[in-house]
Parts: sequence; structure tokens; C-alpha cells
Amino acid sequence: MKGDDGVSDTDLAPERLLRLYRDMLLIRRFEERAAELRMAGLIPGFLHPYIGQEAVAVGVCAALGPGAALTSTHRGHGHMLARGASPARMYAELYGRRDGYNRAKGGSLHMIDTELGFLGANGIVGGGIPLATGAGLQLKRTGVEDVAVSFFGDGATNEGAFHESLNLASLWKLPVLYVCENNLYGEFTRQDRHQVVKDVATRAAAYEIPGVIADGNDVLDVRRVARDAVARAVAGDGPTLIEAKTYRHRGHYEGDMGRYRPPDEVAEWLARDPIITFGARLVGEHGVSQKALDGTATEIERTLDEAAAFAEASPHPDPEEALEDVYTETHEGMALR
Amino acid sequence: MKGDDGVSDTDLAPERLLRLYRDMLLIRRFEERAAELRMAGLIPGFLHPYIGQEAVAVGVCAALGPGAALTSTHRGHGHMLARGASPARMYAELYGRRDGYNRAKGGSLHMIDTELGFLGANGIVGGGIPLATGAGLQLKRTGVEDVAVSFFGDGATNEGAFHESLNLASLWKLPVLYVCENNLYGEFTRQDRHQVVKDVATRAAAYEIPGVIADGNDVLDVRRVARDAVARAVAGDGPTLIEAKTYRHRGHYEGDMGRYRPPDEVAEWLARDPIITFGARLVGEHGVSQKALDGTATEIERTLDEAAAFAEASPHPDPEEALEDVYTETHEGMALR
Amino acid sequence: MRTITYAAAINEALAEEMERDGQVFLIGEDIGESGGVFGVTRGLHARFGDERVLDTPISEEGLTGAAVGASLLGGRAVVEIMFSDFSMLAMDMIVNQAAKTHYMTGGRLSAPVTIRLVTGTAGATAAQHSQSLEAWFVHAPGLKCVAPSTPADAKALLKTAIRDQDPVCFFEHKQLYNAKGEVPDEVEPLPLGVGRIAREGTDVTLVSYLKTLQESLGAAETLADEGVSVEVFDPRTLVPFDRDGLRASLEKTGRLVIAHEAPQRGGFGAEVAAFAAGECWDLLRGPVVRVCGTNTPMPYAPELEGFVIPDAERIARGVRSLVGAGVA
Amino acid sequence: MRTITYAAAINEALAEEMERDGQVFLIGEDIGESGGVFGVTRGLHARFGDERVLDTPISEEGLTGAAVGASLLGGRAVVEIMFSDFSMLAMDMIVNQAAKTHYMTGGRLSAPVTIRLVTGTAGATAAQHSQSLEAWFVHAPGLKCVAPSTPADAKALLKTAIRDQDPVCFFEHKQLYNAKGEVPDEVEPLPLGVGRIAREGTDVTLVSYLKTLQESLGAAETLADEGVSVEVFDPRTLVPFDRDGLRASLEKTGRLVIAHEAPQRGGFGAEVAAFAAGECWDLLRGPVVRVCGTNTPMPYAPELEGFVIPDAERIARGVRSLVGAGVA
Ligand SMILES: Cc1ncc(C[n+]2csc(CCOP(=O)(O)OP(=O)(O)O)c2C)c(N)n1
Ligand SMILES: Cc1ncc(C[n+]2csc(CCOP(=O)(O)OP(=O)(O)O)c2C)c(N)n1
Ligand SMILES: [Mg+2]
Ligand SMILES: [Mg+2]
Repeated sequence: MKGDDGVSDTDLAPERLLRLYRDMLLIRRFEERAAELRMAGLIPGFLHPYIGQEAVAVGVCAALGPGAALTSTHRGHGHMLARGASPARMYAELYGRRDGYNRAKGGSLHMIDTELGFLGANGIVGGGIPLATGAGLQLKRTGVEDVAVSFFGDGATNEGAFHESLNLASLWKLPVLYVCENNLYGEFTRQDRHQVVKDVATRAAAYEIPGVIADGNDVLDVRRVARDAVARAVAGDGPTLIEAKTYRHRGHYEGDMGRYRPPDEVAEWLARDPIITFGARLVGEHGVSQKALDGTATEIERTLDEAAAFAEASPHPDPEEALEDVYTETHEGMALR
Repeated sequence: MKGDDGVSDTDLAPERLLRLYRDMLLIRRFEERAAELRMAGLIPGFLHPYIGQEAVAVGVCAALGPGAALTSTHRGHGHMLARGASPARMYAELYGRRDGYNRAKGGSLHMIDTELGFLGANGIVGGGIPLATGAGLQLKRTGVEDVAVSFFGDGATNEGAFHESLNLASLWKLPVLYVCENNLYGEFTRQDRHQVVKDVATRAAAYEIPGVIADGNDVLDVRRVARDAVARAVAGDGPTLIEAKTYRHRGHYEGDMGRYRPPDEVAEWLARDPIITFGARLVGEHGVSQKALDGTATEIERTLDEAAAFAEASPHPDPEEALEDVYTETHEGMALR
Repeated sequence: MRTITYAAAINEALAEEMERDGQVFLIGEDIGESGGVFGVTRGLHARFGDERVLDTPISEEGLTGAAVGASLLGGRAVVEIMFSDFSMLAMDMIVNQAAKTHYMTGGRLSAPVTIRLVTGTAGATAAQHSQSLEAWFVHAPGLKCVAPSTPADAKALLKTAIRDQDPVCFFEHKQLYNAKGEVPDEVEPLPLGVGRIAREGTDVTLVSYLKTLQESLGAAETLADEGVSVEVFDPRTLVPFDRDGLRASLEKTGRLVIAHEAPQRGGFGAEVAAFAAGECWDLLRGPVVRVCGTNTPMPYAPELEGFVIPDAERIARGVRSLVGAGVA
Repeated sequence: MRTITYAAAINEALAEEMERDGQVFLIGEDIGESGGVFGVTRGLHARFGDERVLDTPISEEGLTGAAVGASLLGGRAVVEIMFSDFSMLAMDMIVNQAAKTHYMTGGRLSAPVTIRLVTGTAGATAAQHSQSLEAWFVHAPGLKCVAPSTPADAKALLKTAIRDQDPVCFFEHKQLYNAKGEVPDEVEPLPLGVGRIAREGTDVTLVSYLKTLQESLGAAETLADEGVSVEVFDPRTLVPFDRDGLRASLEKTGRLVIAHEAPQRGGFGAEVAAFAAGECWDLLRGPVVRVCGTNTPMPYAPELEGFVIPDAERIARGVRSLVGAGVA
């Protein structure tokens, strides 16, 4: 398989580390600005911000080669950006414009980039898990030495789709990374009100596959765990359930104030901000200059300025385009009558 | 709760032991004769014989009080008979006659006896599991100290319904016995071709509930394990996953020869026939006479003769009865147009 | 009489039924302390507690099945399916189990569960949060289907649904939640199967429900100015359907238009059209016109969504196609 | 030409497509060595092996989702849903995911999966093993729906379905599996959306498919003796539907009867009736008659089942109600 460069954590060059930092910050700022754009009435529909969980997407994607296939969730912008998607086409989609990734038909919940193997966000909690399993099956059937990755939340692990998929993947030793981002809540419901297990990783036992826990606020720890799982998958040893412990800084969606969360819990996790802590480590331990971090931030603002401008300039779809794309080739009148 | 009489295994009086023997033999003979009746063209539709698994139904039901609620499967005759259902009304249902349990509308896959708390066989693998969970919820909500029991097979534990239900029940500490009859096959598929775990009981870990294994061919062992689970449930400590290891002697359904099973495996399990071995123990260890066993067999034949005669004599439904029972009170024409 | 929203009317119906009958309880995702994603159950958890308002894990099949199972033993569960799109994960429990229980047990058992399905678009909610799936449930014998269009009907019919001994699917349109209407101080349950003339007219009968009913009333208003008198018929319940009510209206008008948000192909409008073409043939003076959602998933962008869903203007066009310009 | 069964025709189509395209693979419960509960996949495991014929655990959502996921990367999965009733457990994957993939991605991705749904009664199979659910899938934009009534059509259309770039629901009726018919030695895929006149006639057009088509042909035979000439129209595919074909037939006959096994309320017949009443109004000379399954779950006892499902006699009665005795 075309994996990452095979470099272990400790050997990562400063520019690679800075890249991880940059990817996390891009996600953070993409989301913050999306929220503002939504407030300004430029983005309709739902937004579920990925803010606080950036280390998971970036850490996992850093362990993947270009041929990996990924499925995501309602909280999917981070996964897509970590995979290298264009912020401009993402904003254009959120604006509901022609140049959007899905030509304005999908919006936040359904965004894809097939060239990146990004098979889509999903509006159905747990919906991406069987799809990633199928992607893994297809990789295995065709002898492609690569992996499929499914991102999902703690809440999703209570859906039947999770169980059925992990059972299939373990049975067939499919090359799949099941990445649970345990952010302690499903919507407004605390984990201890939706499942008894504290560690989602425990559930791996039901399928006799490894269940490993990563510090979801430490991009390098996530990367390490994901690399092991990729190696295992590509060696034909089957899937891994990865639980990344993390937290979302904001409410479930833009508009939700997240008041159901104890303030000290929020404060504790904010103190462990994956970007700030990683930035500090880069400066303190890896000889990256504060200037380099600042430069990255500036570059990101420029990128996002341009992305928003691109979206703004992109044409609205013609209403009749609603009739296109129902089928790959449309029979007369099928969409209309 | 009105449980069983609280008598432990070792103290069971010979007449109680003989009763367990009798219940198992009744199931065995009910099923064997049903198969013959089907061959003779008297029973249409599917039959999934319970033969070989009798100790599970009888052992579990021996641990229950009269207020328990039960859900069953496509292989449900044994559960229903162990609960005390009328063989006559069961045959009448299988014949498709008016005096059948379901007035000829259900057949084997949907039989119920509400007075026994028997909420029904089920044509959907795993379908009874959420229903039993809801029954347990209702018991708990209304403060009734009793249990719900869900019977299902090894194959059913791969369905999402299993996972979602056990998660709910563990979270809410519902008084439910989840009884998996692991007969090593789901239809024609061996267990190792449908799940990696060898012991279904392992799956309890995903919900932090006890997962216990019973010798499903030993009625007393099943009873013991079920009694513990009942005690736990009634004490408010939540559900138990019971795995009863057993085997079906015949094919999946009448007509299936079961040729996908290695002959020595079949032979091995036939040698552990739950009825023959228990009969031998009764005679050898518990001072029950062979004559008593023979008398039981004779009585059972008489019961089943009468049951079949009852079914045979029961009137066929009028075709128009098909329009009844869609709703509790039917609005004009609702069923027809 | 008070003027309250559709969401408040539903909330009141739930509260009053819970007050009336201790067996009534609510079950769904995030319906508890938070009051639900659309706020419909707000305050009920505080008032009735954990035992009566059950927040569940995200497991639609499990929670719906638990509701159905409880209903077999006398519980009166009211399920919230947060977006009706998620009912696809619970179809087995709704259709294979609840709907058929009474029938396949020969009438010996029934599953009196109420399933609230949050329906339709809320604006740019796209393909998996916008569906109008009522036609599926209409095609599932054993279910009753209710689709109230006003706060008063929502309150009365939800009470009926909860008290009904059969499983009932109760469709609520997201965009109606904030719609206001007069609701009597004391609301009695309404019988199922009794439609309502939402506006009287003589030239065309326009059948519609939920959000589309509002659009239909708008269309009728416009058309009145053009000299076309439209009778707007709100069936209120889809199963049972008020055949007599529709027939009576067609006796006056002889013309039928049906409008709804769900895709046209195989939608509920097809059943209404088929009923009319079959059993009201002698009354019909022209083709049956459907003005429905296009046969597409729901797109995201507002312009596209607007094209897909029939609005007053499109409905008016449909009526005009039938009566011709200026027909009286 | 050879005379083979409907089951054999399906088996051949699967084998030939697997031979033709290495990306085609089968996935389902007990379809492997055992050849499936109805024997439709018999021999295919021996011929193509574990990698192409995948026996799965009992997990309809998981296996269907896996098929859909594989199809996103170029696999051509053919799913067997052993009894179409179990599709309720996979609705999310079929409708929320596969059907909408092409649309919600703006045409950038599609899920070319074929889903074989084993439909209808097999005799006393009761409420959870007998359903005819095609109307649900017809009402799910993005899906194509195929319902072949003869071995030749089954073979040709299954090939089409597998090669089609969109998700296709392929309905097979259990009671047709043993039905025999002539099948050419070389079968080419048939285009979707092209119906077939199964019997020519001039007085009434009778639309029907799957098992009910056979009953319809029987009814037409009986009616011919009574001097009523029935044209039997087999749409072959429900989506797309051959509107032109039906219109052409109605131009001859002016009368329409629709017969199918699924419950009448909200069934596919409603859509056909609505189409006719809407777009063929000028051609119609009488009411549209539906002769369908009663609005009930499927009962167990054969007498009850027989009452529920329309047979030749009931269909003939429906036609007579329309043309009157002896009309020519
Ligand atoms: C099948 C389904 N049920 C419910 C929802 C509504 N919903 C959207 S996100 C969400 C919470 C998901 O929690 P989790 O899986 O932990 O992901 P997180 O939001 O924490 O990232 C819910 C209930 C949905 N979209 N799909
Ligand atoms: C949802 C569903 N899928 C598939 C089937 C077909 N089917 C009936 S029984 C059975 C095997 C069940 O295996 P298991 O749960 O082990 O029970 P057993 O038959 O061994 O008692 C299958 C696949 C079904 N009835 N329902
Ligand atoms: Mg979460
Ligand atoms: Mg088994």
C-alpha cells in the first residue's frame, strides 16, 4: 500500500509537525468562520462544528496513504479538511453554490471528495460505518493493500449499524479502521446516559478485535495508534476499533449553547486544547519558532478569505437543476412526474 | 415477584424432576408429530423444529413465575409448550383452524398465548429482542417485580436489534433475561462463519452485564443459571445474557436435511440428547422408576392424539375473516379498499 | 380560545394525556431535559420526571421496539422519531411488529403505540433530514396515519392517537411548529377519519395536508381573485381517510387537485387520485391533477429545495391547468 | 430457445454477469454452498468461490451497507434479501444511502448495487414472509424498480440491473421460481422502461406484474369466452414506467384495470391509476378499477390467504364490473 512515509513520531521533521499543526488550525478556523458566516445568513442549514476534536482527524489522516477510503459523519468538515479537501469548494457547498463539492445538492451533511477517497459525510448517525465496511471489503476483494476508515461518535456506537459492521469486518478480516471520537456526548446526552461502558474500546471484545484508546487531543498519539491499525489492516490481520478521547468545545450544532455540560468539565477540556498544547510543544520541544506558527495562522486566514470569496462569487444553481442527478442517465420525465 | 418455588436444584422433589422430563418430552413429541402432520399435508407453511434444544426452554421456564413476559423466535414451539401452552390450540393454529391460538392468522411463526405472558414467536430473526426489552421496561416502570425473557439464537446476536436492546437494558437496569440458544448454526451457516467469538456470552462485556454460559443440554444447569439471572433482575441489578450451548437435531426447517453438518458432530450431540440423558439421571440418581418415565410417555401420546384430533375437528376459518383484526375497531371499508 | 403554536399544542396534548393516564410515557432521543431538538417536549421532563420522559441512546430500532414491547403489556408509549428519515432504522419494529400484532395474533394482542414522525423540510435540511414518508406507512395495513395541519387539530388528534388501541403514526411538519392557531381551552379528542373543509369553494376540490395545506390556502386565495373558487379539503387523517367527505366535495366541484410535499411518484396523492378515479368516477369532470414534490431526493440549496416542493404558486398553476383561465 | 424456470433464469443471469465482469459479486444470507433458501444461487459458490459469493451473518443492514459501500469503489454487488420483508432492516442503507448517493453528491458518485428482493407469498408464509413492498421503493427517488414476470424477462432484466449504474431493486416472486418459460440461448439485457403486451385485446387494458400477471392472463382467458377482449400489459419495470406503452394500450381500449398482490391502499396500482386519471384522462371511458391485495397483513391459513390475494376469478370480476356483462 501507499502508506505515509513510514516515519515514526519521534523522527518527524519539524516541517511535518508544523503541517499537522497547520491542518488542525485550518479546521479550527474553517469552523469558526463557518459559524460566523452562518450567523451572517450566508450559510443555511445545519452546522456541527468539529472544534476541539481536530487532533483526531489530523492524526488519523496523517497515518493514511492516498488510496485510503473514508466515511464520515454529520460532524465531517474536520475529516474532509484533514484529508486535504479544498476549503473553497467546501464553503461553496455550504453556501449552496454551483462550485460546491456537491453542486449545492448536499450541504454540510453530505459533502464528498471522491478524488481524496472521501466517500462522504453522513446525516445518519452510524450510517457511514457499514459503507466503510463495504469499502474495506472492496479493497480486500480487489487485492488493493490499503485501508478504509470510518469516523463516528460515541453515540453512534449504540446503533445496530456499528455492531453489524464490526461483526462483518472481524469475520472477514477487513482492512478497516473504526475510529470512534468519544467526545462524551451524543447531542445533549452525556455518555453515561447512553451507555454503561466508559471506554468504547471495550466493545471490541464482542468481535475479538483490538480496541485501543488514543488521547484524542494529542495529534501524535492519534497518529501512532492509527499507524499501528493501518499496519495491522494491511497485513491482513483485520480491523481495529480506535477510541479517541476528546471533546467538542461548542454545542452540538451552531445555535446549541451546550448548557447541559458542567462548566468545570468544559474548562478542563479547553485547557487541553489540542492546537494550543501542540503549538506549545512544537515551540518548546521541537524547535519550531513562534513566528512559524504565526505565519501559519496568517496563511490560513488568507486561504479562508479566498475560500469565502470563491464561495461568494460562485453562481447559485438554477432551480431546474433540482431535476438532475437523480439517476446517472435520466429517463424522460422520471424526476418530474 | 411470584417466582418459582425457591427450591434449589438438589432439593427438587422427584415429581418436580419428572415434570421437567415430561415437559421436554412433550416438546420433542409435539415437534416430531408436527413434522409427520406436515408430511401428511395437514400443516402448511414453515416448521422449525425445536428438537434437541428442549432443556433450554424447559430449564428457563422452570425458573419463572406466572407473571413473566416472554418473546420467542421462528423456533418457538418449545418455548411456548414449556410455558404451559395448550398443544391442542397450537396444533389447531398450525392446521390453520379457528380454534388455533391466533385464529389461523399467525401460524407457527407468530403464535402467542397472552394469558401465559407469551408475547409471541417471531418471523424476524432478532425481532423479539427489542420487544422483550420493552416488556422489561414496562415491568420496571410499573414496579412489577418480575422479568421479561427473550429467547434467540446464535445467529440473531449479529443483528443490530440485539446490540441496541442490550445497550438499553444495561443502561436502564431492566429486568430481562436474554437467552441465547447457541445451537452452532444460523440456518446453514456454522457459527464460525458468522461470528468470530466462540462464546456469545463474551458479548455481554460490551454492556457491562454478566454473560453466563449454561449447558443447554442439561435442564438443571439451565434452570440454575436462569434462577440466578431472575434473582439479579428482580433485585434491580439489571439484565443477564445467558448463553445455552445446545444443538438442533434436525435441519433448520422441516425439509432441510442438515447435510452441511459433519456426521460426527451430529453423532456427538445426539449422544448428549437432553431428554435421554436426563431420563437416565432420573432413574439412576433420583429414584424415579422407568415405569414412571414410560407412563409419562404414554400420557404425552394421549395428549397429542387429543390435540391433533382437536385441531382436525376445529372449523376452517371463513375466507372473509381475513378482513377482521386489522384494527381493534374497524372503520368502514378500511381493510377492503 | 387561545392562540398557540403547533409545537405548543402538541406539547399540551402530551402533558394532558400524561396527566390523564399514568401509563402514557414518552420515549425518544434527547427529548428529556433539553426538550427535544425542536423543543416540542420542553418542560415535560421537569414535570413528569425520568420515569415518564425517557431519553434514549441513539438506537431507533431498539427504542421503538422497547416502546412497542411496553405497549404489549399495557404501556402507552409515545415515540419521537426526531427526523422521520430515521424511521428507516425502525421500520421492522413499526411495520413488521407493531402494525401486524393485532392481525397476526388473531386479535388477541395489540400494540397501542404512538409514533411521532417529524416530517418535511426545515429549510436546507437536505436529503436525510427532510423526507415526507407518510405514503410508506399508509401502505402498511394495521397502522393508522394522522397528519394534522393546525394547532387545534394537532392537539385533538394527538390525544386521539394516544388513546387509540392501535398503533398510530403521527406526522408533524417541522415548518408548522411555529405556526399559530386558535385552540379551545378544553380540547376533546377528534375521531379519526373525519376530514375538514379548510375553505369552501365550488369549482375545484384541492386536497392537501401539513405544510402544503397552508400553501394550498394561499393558492386558493390567489385563485379567488381570478374568479376560480377552490374548496380546500384537509383529510386530517390519511388512514382512515374520509372518503365520504371527499366525495361530498367532489359532488360540488367535479374536479380534483392533490398537493403534498412528498415526491409525487407513489405518494399519498396517488391513492387519493386512484380512489377518485375508481369510486368517484361519475363525479369527475376532468383529469385528476397532482401537484407534489418532484421525484427527487431533497436537495440542499434553498433555490433547489424551493423548486422541489410545491408552493402556492405552483399549486395555483396546477389548478389553472384544470379549470382553464377564468372558468367559474 | 430453451424452456427453463424463472429461478434458473435468474441463476444464469447471475452466472453470466459474474463471468463477464469480475467486479460482480453476490452477497447475502445462506446464498453460498447451500445455494440459498430458494436455491436461486445454487452452484454459484462452487463455480466462483468464497470471494465472489459471500455468505453473511444475519445482519441485513450491515450486509446491504457493505454492498453499497463496495459499490462506491467500483464493486458490483448483488444483494439477496432472502424475504423482502427483511428489507425493513436495511431501509436506511437502501433508501437514505444508496438511492440518494448520486443526487446528494451532485452526480459525483453513485451506488450501482442490485438488490434482489424475494417477494410475495409462498403459501401460508404469513405476515412476515409474504410481503410485496415494491410501492415503498417506487416512492424512493433514486431507485429503479424491476418486476419481471417471465423467465426470459427475469434473465434479461437482471443483466440490465447489474450493469446499470444506479441502484436497482429487483423483485422476484417466490411462486414464480418454478414457473417455466422459453428463454433464448443468448440473452441480451433489456432496456428499462419498456413494457410488454402480454396478451392483445381491445376492450380493457389490464396492468399487472409478477405472480399476479399469471392470474391476469387466466382472467383474460376466461373473459375471452365471455366476449370480453382484455389486453394484458406487463410494465416489466415499475421505475421507470412505460407510460407510452400504457397510453398506447388505453388508446385502443379506453378502460383500465390494475391488479397486484400488494395491499391496495397506497400500492403501485394507485400510481398507475393516478397517472391514467391525470395524463390519460381523455382516453378513459370508465372508472379505473383496482383488483389488489386487501388492506391487511398476510394471514396464515390458506383460505384466508386466498381471500387476500387477487386470483384470476377476482380479477375477472373486477374487469366485468367495468365493462358490464358481454360488452364488446
Ligand atoms: C439515525 C440518526 N439518529 C439520530 C440523529 C440525530 N443526531 C445527529 S448527531 C446526533 C448525536 C451523535 O452523537 P455522536 O455519535 O456521539 O457524535 P457527535 O455529535 O458527538 O460527534 C444525533 C442524535 C441522526 N442524525 N441520525
Ligand atoms: C431478519 C431476518 N433475517 C433472516 C431470516 C431468515 N432466517 C430464519 S431463521 C434464520 C437463522 C437463525 O439462526 P439463529 O438465530 O441461530 O436461530 P436458530 O435457527 O439456530 O434457532 C434465518 C437466517 C429471518 N427470518 N429474519
Ligand atoms: Mg459524541
Ligand atoms: Mg442457531
